[in-house]
Amino acid sequence: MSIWPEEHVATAHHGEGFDTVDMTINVGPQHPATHGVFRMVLTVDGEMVVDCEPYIGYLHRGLEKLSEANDYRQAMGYWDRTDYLAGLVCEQAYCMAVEKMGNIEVPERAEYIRVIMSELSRINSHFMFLGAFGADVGSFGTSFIYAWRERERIYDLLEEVAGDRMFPTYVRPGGVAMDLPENFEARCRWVLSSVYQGLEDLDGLLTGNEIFVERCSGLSPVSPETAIKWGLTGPMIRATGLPWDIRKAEPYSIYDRIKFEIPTGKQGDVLDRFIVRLAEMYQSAKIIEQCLDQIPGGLVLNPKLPRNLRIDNGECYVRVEGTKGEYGVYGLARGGNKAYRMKLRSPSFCNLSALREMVVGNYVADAIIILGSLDIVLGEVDK
Amino acid sequence: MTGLPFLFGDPFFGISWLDAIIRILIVVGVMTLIVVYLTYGERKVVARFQQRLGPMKTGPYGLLQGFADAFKLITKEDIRPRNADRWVFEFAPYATFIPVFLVLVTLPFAENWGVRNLTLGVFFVFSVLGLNIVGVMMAGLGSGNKYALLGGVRAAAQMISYEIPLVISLLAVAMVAGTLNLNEMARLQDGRPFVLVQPLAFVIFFTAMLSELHRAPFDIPVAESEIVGGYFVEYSGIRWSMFQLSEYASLWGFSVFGSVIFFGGWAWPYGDELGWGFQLFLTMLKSFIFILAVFWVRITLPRLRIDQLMNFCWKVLIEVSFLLLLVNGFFLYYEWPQEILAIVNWLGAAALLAAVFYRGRRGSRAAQLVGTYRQAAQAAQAAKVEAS
Amino acid sequence: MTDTPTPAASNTAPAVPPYIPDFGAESDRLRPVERPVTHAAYRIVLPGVIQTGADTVIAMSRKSSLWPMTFGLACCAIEMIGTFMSNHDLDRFGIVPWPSPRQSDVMIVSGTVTKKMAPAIKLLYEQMPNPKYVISMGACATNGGPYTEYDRVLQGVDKIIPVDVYVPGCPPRPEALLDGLLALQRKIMEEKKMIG
Amino acid sequence: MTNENPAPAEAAAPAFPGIAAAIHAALPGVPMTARETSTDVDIRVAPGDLPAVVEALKDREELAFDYLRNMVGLDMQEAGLEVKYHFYSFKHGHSLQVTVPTPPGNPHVPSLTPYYPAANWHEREAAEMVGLVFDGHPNLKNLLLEEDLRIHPLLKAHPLQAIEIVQGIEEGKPGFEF
Repeated sequence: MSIWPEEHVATAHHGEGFDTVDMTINVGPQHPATHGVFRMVLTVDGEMVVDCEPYIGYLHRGLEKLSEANDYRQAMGYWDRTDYLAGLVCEQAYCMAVEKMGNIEVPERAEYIRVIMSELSRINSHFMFLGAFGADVGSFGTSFIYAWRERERIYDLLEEVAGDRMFPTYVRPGGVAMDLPENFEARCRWVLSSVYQGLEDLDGLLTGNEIFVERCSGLSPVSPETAIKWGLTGPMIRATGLPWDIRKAEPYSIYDRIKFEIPTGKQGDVLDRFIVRLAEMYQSAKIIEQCLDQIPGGLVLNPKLPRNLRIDNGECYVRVEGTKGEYGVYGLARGGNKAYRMKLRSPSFCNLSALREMVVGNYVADAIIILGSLDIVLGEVDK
Repeated sequence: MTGLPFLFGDPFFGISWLDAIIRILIVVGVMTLIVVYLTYGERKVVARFQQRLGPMKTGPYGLLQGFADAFKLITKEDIRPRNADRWVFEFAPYATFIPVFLVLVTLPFAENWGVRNLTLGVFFVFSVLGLNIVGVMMAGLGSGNKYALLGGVRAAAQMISYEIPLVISLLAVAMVAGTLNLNEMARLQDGRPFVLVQPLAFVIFFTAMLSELHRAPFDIPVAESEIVGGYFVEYSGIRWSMFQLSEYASLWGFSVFGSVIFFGGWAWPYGDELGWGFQLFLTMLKSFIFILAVFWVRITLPRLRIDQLMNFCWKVLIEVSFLLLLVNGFFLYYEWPQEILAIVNWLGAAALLAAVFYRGRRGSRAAQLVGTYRQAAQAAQAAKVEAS
Repeated sequence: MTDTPTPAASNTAPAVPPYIPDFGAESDRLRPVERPVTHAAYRIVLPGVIQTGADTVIAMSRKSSLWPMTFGLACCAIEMIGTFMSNHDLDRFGIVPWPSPRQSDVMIVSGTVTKKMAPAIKLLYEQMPNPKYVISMGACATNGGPYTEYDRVLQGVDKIIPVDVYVPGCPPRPEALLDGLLALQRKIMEEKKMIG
Repeated sequence: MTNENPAPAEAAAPAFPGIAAAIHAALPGVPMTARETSTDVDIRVAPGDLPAVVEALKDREELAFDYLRNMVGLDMQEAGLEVKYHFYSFKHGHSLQVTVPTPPGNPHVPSLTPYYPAANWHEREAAEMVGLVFDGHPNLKNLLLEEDLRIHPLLKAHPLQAIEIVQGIEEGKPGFEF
């Protein structure tokens, strides 16, 4: 009977009194804390993580190959299933890419509707992060339940507007599928008030908790330079203190007409990432309220759109501030109704590539929390 | 006046070993029933805290849920992994269950009624607690699984280190009570429970009990989100239900033990005047209040990390409990009045809790960054006012 | 083998190397799990007349305490978590998610099964103790869903493990999963004799 | 050796629009052609000159491209494989696209991992998806596919569903007869 693994005997420290052997733990594809199918092999000396080897690709569903095999409107179904926590942000990015390649104009009202929907999806995705992160730290589902109470309300609102809870394919190249229902503004303000209440509960449950603070503060701090070097974006880089947000740095759609601040952390540790995401939700709610006040009337879909969309010789790299970071869509069109090549620059993929440097040197329990603070979505990582 | 038959003194039908067996059967029967309803109660209470209903469909209001789980687990195939050490793997559940069951032997459920009236009741409980670690280590090391190994080693470290403050805090109370016999301790408390005299001992006891039972925030050996399932990850079917049984039985055992020592067990409000029925009700009520507190803590608090757990025990709890013993010694040796002892103890408890909360407040600078609902509402209000 | 496309012979550029896919040891990784025929062990012990009573009691207890394994693959996992939460509470039916495969008896395969993940699913299925059931949630797990044209995606989880209940939808609404679990409960009540 | 770029040369647009002019000025010796895509400026550079260009982009004060944003591997069928890099400068706020065509015979491109650690996973993914080879990359194993697979799904030659039939999995009945 041997507990020590023969095949992975990494390093044996001889001569320090007794021989210790590094044990490899397989935080396997099926694990409550890996938010889906992500596997990381931790080489552990006692409780300290000596080495971490992430394995991805368990959810590689061929997004780019299928985008080449289907025409522009059919490929939308694959793109909003990449970041399945905030489907509408991905749809907005994909449609902007198709519009840039085929230089299609979008009516004013459709831009406002797109911004409202993507900000709602951002709040939705950050609520999922709060719930999952609370469960990682150990609050046994209570944070999940509080977060899900608000998510269900946002899902109901999305269903009333777009017809489906998660993947409505509501955004179309050239505008939005259908107009908002009449009572949308009242419903939206009611949902925002419940979002504020949900944030208040989760803020009280987790942030004010001394054990939570004790476990998260000072864990894998990241400086702005290393964050840029590793390619971290989104809440990860804002937590390090660099106020970089594509909605402000390279404003697209109508973000230049809306006033909102960018919350930043101080040392880029796990607690800062948590607080930056919590603060971002307030800003998203403020953006929605401003959009609701400024939204003009008019058409929601570009009338001059051909039935069969053909684009020849278009190329673009559209980047949108996704929920996890910079969500970039590179498109190349060389004639016909199918794109020649579509590539997704997924923020979780780039944030995850820096996992090894963040995890080595911490405890096993901290490795799980650091992975949770990256807030990765496997549909996006494995494309 | 207490007409309960079979008091401590007189055995059944005159034969003492037959009497012991019958009493044990009574206590085990009551314990199994209570454990089955504790699993159901926990899911109901946890659900109620999380704004949902909890088991409703099995029987009226889900009352048969405990039996459904038990029957299902009994008829499940229990798997023994090939690279698990056969006998260590199979005897681990019994090694964890027997110490818990021995604790129930000494507990007085009503005046002069229990399985055995040991003059060194508290001392017997301390010695039995040590055996629990053996069972957990056997499960962890025996099942040949890395997760179980980590869980077993973590459990051993945690239980051994948290036993010291537990034992010392109970010694402090025993010093004040002057006796180690649990029945006598309960009788002494009919005037005022010891929790009013020794609140600091109660705080230390409650914390150390939480970690002895692997309940949150000290549930590190059984952390689902890190090492899945801890030391009983390889067990399935009836063996796993044995672990579950011993976990809930020790929770109930400790609750009764804690209520006997700190809240007066069967004696406190008017126990000895109102007959054994009211005394049984008192013991059950106090233990269920204890268990409710344990569930409440489990739902809200996140999990400590292994080194913070150790630091908190070795650097905070043990020093405070030694201090407690010292202060009690001075007061009892020089026969200073008990009231001053109580006041000093209250100050000590307040100081300990303040220290823990202060560490938390230091870190939560979220309020400035995030702003609460009211601030957001006020900001929106102000914006609307100056806009109009 | 697929015939390699002969490139337009531009004499200056050398011929594009022929593209020969090499699949390594993939086809034996994807062999289905053989399903052991189990007879109810307790039926051997109990005499004839009590067996029917025991069957119903044990089937009712199995039905009302189904413990699924938290096994989310993709977007359907989010809807599965939604079903466990307070709006569509599964705890009412005694269904509480359990992290480890040893103590769970339902495997809800929620999400796209890729060929890289298939061996892990087979291993988890074999680790579960015997009266075990599988719910294939969503179009991806049932027959590849929207990803049928891509060859890295396994066209349905029933190619490797036996499935009891198929839940349609992409992703199915929490009510649909709830209905799938109730269908599984009805199925357990019907075939109460067969499973050990 | 710059092969003909697909977009017809706009006579009106200058030879090096926008930031490309500063880059051309900074690197007179390197042959490059520039053009304008619908979002940012694109320059085409030979694989051999890539390290020199990247060093200039990273170290030059007025360029300061310190953030490698994205990497795309493309299969241009007859024209061989191609790699496109997107850079961004936090200091000046401008962004750039660099295209590196490789001859059809040998898809070798020098790796950028020493300059940008972020490129590590991007290069592994492009290598396994399109069959490029990045010289100097620390461990060029498969990232999204299994370790022992030697297939490049994003090549135009890789058929979509036919592979299932080739593997003999598609016709098989469901795993079990009930």
